[in-house]
Amino acid sequence: MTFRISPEPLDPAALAGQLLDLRAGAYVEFQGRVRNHNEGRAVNALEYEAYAALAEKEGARIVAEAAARFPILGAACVHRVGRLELGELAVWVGVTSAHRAAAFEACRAIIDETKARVPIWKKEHYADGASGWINCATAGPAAAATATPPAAH
Amino acid sequence: MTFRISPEPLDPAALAGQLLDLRAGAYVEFQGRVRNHNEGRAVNALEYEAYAALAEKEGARIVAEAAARFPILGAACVHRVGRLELGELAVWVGVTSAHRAAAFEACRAIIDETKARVPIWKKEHYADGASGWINCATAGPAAAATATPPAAH
Amino acid sequence: MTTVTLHYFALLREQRGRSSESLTTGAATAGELYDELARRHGFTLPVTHVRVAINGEFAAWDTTLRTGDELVFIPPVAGG
Amino acid sequence: MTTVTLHYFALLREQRGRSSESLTTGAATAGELYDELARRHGFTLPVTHVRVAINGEFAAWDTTLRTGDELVFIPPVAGG
Repeated sequence: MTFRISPEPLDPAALAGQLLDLRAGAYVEFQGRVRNHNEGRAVNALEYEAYAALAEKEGARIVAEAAARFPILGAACVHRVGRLELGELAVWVGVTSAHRAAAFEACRAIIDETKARVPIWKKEHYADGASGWINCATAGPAAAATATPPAAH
Repeated sequence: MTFRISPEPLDPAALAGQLLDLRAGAYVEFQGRVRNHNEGRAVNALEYEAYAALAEKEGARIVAEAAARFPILGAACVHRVGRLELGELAVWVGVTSAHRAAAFEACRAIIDETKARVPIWKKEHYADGASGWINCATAGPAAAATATPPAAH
Repeated sequence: MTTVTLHYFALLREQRGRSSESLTTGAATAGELYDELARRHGFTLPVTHVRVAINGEFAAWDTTLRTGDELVFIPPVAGG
Repeated sequence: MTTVTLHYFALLREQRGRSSESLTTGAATAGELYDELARRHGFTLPVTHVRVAINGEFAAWDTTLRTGDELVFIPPVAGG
């Protein structure tokens, strides 16, 4: 039951291997990768930044909550920080359980709570040269960088 | 969008690699592995047998149904046949999508439907030397082999 | 009389003692053929627990048999 | 007056122009300190969109500041 922030690229096969358990009939994995678009804009790269000490503390709580709520055998989550190129792995969650329902539900809960609660921030770099911190648009001057452009016409 | 029966061991990293897609922000994977117990009995090994031609036809329909029902980008399922030892990978499902909800739901639907509809059979070999085809217990003489033993006392 | 080919899997393969056979039967439908073979070979699965595939597709038990048909009786599945 | 250490992340780090600083303030609570710094540095995030951590744990905005506290203002998170 672990949660970790990693400045190094993630290796999903090695991460999954750490959860192998002969009692486990089911393994569910989630990968969040850098996709080439967001809300209609072409994305070139992402930058993730974390308040690592608190992120690992809050992440460990999230994994422990999932283990208390669902009958799982093991669970882990690792979130990458730094600059990521298109297609790179940003976050990985793996869960093992005897039966599949618990692994699916716990994996989903861990990624949902991680996105909602863990102090990690994402800056998108767009193909048009602009960039912006996601969820940080306001009515102030910083809003311009993250606003969705009007429909093409 | 594929479904395949494989007499060869499955390589999850290679299978996942075939689904990489720069449009995909989310990837969800399910692995079903041979666990060391079932309904209280110690299991030594499993044997899977498939009516391969119809299994691949029905499996392809299941994957296509998931693609019609959920906004996913790619999906694949491979089921192993033959004798499997403890911990070996019996079934693998991978799904990519732009956003995570669709990948989770489609992955779950594919494994649920595969277990319910695809003509594949499983024989468990128990530590006590007995063996039995799962779901084939009846009131007839074959029942003895698959019946759950009474609680230990 | 019609002559059909049968393939057996899993428990039915073991109870029949072989993987396939060709046979000539007076059974008019797939369901009648299962009943005939269940009696002859002591199949323990009631017909309500079994499905049938004819020529590579799931079919209804009341499908009329035709010479050359390939039949598979499908015990309860248990993939995954 | 209390002397506290601040660490900045993401948008607030960019708007402040640095990652951390030590400062002496007359603000009595974490919330008063955010208001003071928002005015001084032009932070665009309203306090309702920000959380605060004190000494490595999430804390309430009305927490009284004490000399030696380490504060982090937490912009809306966006992991995954």
